[in-house]
Amino acid sequence: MGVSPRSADDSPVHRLNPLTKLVFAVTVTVSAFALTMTWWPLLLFCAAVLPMVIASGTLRKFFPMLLALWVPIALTVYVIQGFFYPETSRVVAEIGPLELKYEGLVFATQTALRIMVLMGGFFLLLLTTRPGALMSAMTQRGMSPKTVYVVSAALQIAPALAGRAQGILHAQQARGLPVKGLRGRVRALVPMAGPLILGALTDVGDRAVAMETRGFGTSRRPTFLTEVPDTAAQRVARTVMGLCALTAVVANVFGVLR
Amino acid sequence: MGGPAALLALCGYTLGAMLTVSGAVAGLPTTTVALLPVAITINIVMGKIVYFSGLPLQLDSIGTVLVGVLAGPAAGAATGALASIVVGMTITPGALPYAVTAALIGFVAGTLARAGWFRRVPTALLAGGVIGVFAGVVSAPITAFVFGNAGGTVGQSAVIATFQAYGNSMLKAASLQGLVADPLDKALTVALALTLLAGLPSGYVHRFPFVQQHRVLAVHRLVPRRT
Amino acid sequence: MVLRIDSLIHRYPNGTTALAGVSLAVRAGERVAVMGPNGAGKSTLARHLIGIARPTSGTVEVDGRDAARLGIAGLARSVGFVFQNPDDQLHATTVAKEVGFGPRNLGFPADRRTALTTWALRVTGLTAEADSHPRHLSFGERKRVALASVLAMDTPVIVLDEPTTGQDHRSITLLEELIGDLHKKGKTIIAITHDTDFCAENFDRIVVLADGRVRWDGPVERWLEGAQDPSVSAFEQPQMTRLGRRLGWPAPVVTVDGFLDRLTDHAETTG
Amino acid sequence: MIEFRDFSLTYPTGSRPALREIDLVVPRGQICAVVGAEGAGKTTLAGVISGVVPHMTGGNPRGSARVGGRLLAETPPSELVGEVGLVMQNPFNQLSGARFSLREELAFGLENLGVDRAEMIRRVEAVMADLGLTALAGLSPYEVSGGQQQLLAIGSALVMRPAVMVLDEPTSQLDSVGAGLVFDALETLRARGVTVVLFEQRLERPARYADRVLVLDEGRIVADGPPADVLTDPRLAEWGVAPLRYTTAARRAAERGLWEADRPLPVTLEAAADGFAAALKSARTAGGL
Repeated sequence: MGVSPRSADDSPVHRLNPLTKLVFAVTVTVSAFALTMTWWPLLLFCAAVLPMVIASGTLRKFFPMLLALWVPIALTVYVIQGFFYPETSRVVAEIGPLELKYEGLVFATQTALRIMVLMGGFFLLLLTTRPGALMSAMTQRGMSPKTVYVVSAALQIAPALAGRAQGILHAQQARGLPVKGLRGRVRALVPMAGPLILGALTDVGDRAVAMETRGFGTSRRPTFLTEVPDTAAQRVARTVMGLCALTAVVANVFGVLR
Repeated sequence: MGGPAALLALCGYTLGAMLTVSGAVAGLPTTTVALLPVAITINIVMGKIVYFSGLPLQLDSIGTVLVGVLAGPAAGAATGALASIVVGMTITPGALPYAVTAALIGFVAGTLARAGWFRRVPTALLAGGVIGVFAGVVSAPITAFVFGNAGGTVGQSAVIATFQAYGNSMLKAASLQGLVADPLDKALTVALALTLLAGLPSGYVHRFPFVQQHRVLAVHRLVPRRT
Repeated sequence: MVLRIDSLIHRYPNGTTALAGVSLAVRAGERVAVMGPNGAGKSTLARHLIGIARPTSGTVEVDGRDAARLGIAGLARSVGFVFQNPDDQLHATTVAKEVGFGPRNLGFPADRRTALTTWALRVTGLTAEADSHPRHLSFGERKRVALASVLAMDTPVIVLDEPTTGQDHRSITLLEELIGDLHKKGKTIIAITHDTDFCAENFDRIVVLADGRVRWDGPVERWLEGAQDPSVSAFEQPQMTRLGRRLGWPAPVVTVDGFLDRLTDHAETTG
Repeated sequence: MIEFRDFSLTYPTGSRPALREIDLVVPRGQICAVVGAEGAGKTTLAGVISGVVPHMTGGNPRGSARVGGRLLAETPPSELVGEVGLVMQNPFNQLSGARFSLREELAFGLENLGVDRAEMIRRVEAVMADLGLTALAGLSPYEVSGGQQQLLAIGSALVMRPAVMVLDEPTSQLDSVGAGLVFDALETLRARGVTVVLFEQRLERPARYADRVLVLDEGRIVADGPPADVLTDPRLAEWGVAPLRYTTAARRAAERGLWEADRPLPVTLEAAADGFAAALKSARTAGGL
């Protein structure tokens, strides 16, 4: 596992303030779920998400990532809801004892497309943003430094731990630990996971001390080494997107009331 | 169709998770804050190992339960919610909507730890079952309305499909699946968390005042190693 | 030859060359210290010795068999590797179980396992800690548990990665006695270290790596003769070597004993 | 600057005190080296001075310990920030984890304290130059070597400009060049009036740089004085500390009459060389007669 795989190259989308991209991802997701037309999320994906991805030049990374996660979910939804959707009337086809239902297929289409927008919006953010920049932007917008700390540290410790897992595997194999076959793998679980997790947990004591002696968690207002670029246009764009999301929610709620 | 429910589940849950985190994290001492990222990493690592082993389990909340036990319900809840965000950022955005379930797991674990359920193994396993019931019920609306009942694994999806085939509504099918699978999964999670706690150096738990204040763990963990 | 490395080249996928043609032969029973500055290729070489890495070209043979083909598991009976960080391997609930883990994996019969475990605990000074939880011990003790757990596998070759870091006087003394004992038993000992005093006092032969090549291979004293050689001056030399040099002695001394002998010689040579 | 009076400390899980009846005064601008076997209480003493023990670890203190006049028992480490800098043994564990480059990691503490950005940049760049880290500034703290992480940990403490620096084996993973840089930095600190408490296993550099050496054994201070006195004490090995080879060589030479009886045993290369040169000279003169 790696810290969010990001493209090395640069583009106007890369240079956007991370918050702008975050608000974008949230807005398209909320909009996708807010309106009830079946094909609306697809329109949203093609009209909003896709142009951004193309502008960022990450299309070649974006689609494999998206498809790898989205296709299995979409297939599952189609199978489950196509055949087992409750309260149905129209049967499209019969396959053995199973009935393929029209309402189920429509629901599956809508759900799968919504998930595509959700994933697409966030992949765009991740592919074009340095995690450090996103975290700095969040802190500078007043998010609690502790919350930001937890997320950024988790992003870095996970890959560091993966490297350490390799070392542990070698150390145990050098002691004759068999790791081939299912039985070997199950037996190897404790000698592998034990040192890894206990090691990581015991490191916490030292790390907390190091952070505390460097002033972490004091109530003083922090300053920042890195300045996150922002423009008036982006501030306006964020407000507009926020209003769009809000409108979508309100429309949806009124739909509920009616 | 399904629109309002999906949106409410998504927005309500996400908002709930955000509020939980911002409320909980601010008050935590540094040692606990430093523990959280490691706990999140443990969730991810174990989740991956189990996922690739093909076992019909999740075991992706060991870290969350550990924090609940060592540092209390607020810290546990924050771990769960932030873990979903980290997984959302690194592995799949599909984890984001489940942030509230993950937070609830940590919260319940912490609450039961405070009540002393983790002092003995049988009650600890029972606590795992209770955590599982909460997790199962609360994640059902997300699975049903946001993901159209596509479960996290093929096994889960198959169970849900079976329940739907027997004429249950989508929400009911998802809830039933959760109630079948989650208690067992979380009991096993608790068992593994306890094993890990036993391997920590003796002075370690003393860095967490919650454990001392509420006598969360059995007495033998707190006495000197050598006399 | 228990170990034969022939024109070993290791290039990483990113293009950096870690080893640029290393040849080395080690006889059974030798004590060899491998030294080199950071990035010289020491750890890459070690990875080849235990079959983790595959040569880009060249060969590594342990007991006449190809190390890369045997792999790490196949070499477990021949080469014991004590990793630098003990916490990478401690997983059992007692020290005795931890030490018995290797012999069990190798399928040794019960009585041999017990005998080896008892011996390994004794020579590392851990007999009293046999029933302790390894993770409840201090760093130095944990490092000795890791050492004992490799000794118990009774391999003919033992590789020690930075054995002296973080160790106090007592632990180092114990380690030095142990190296002497193992040498008497005919074991081959290879240490990767940057502690020149420790090398000088406990090893017969020193191999210095720099930029992926062997810059020196031979007795420590002879290496130190080339004081101007950058492969020598990169290291903090043994205390006695620097002292001898200050006194204007032409040939280097490396140990306190060697220094005292030379001192006596100089005193008797009337001036 | 540092003042301990009859200070003892027992951990909640310990049956014996980790520190016993410590009486210690370290003034401003002194480099004080503390040596002792593993388990002698060095890490605990480092923790107490930096306010970590018992506030973050638990433990029951007796007697008083002050830093800069403030009673440590009543001062959590967060209030000592900027006053005491701590560098622990394992550099990897000291990385905050929350910063994505060396430069940002160095700035972490200054950001927390709300130091003005221009001043922050000035201090970070200066520390990087002192420790030879400038070329690595943009790299992730997790992709540099252990030795470089050790320099980073030291830099992270230095950048805070503390009045007291506590260093627990700060050069264990460094080669002689890196260790030289660190000790040069410590000398600069001393000149600025900073109090340095240095915990070490390897004695050669402390013997040269320290103004004073303490030996801890089973939680007690068993010796305290200038390096030349303490490190030549015949009981040093009994306390679990390996004497310098210079000292051992001179002691054994003295048995053969090759070290002048009234000359103190050496702890540095220079003192040893002078002593042995003198001994050889007198031996030759004696032989020549």
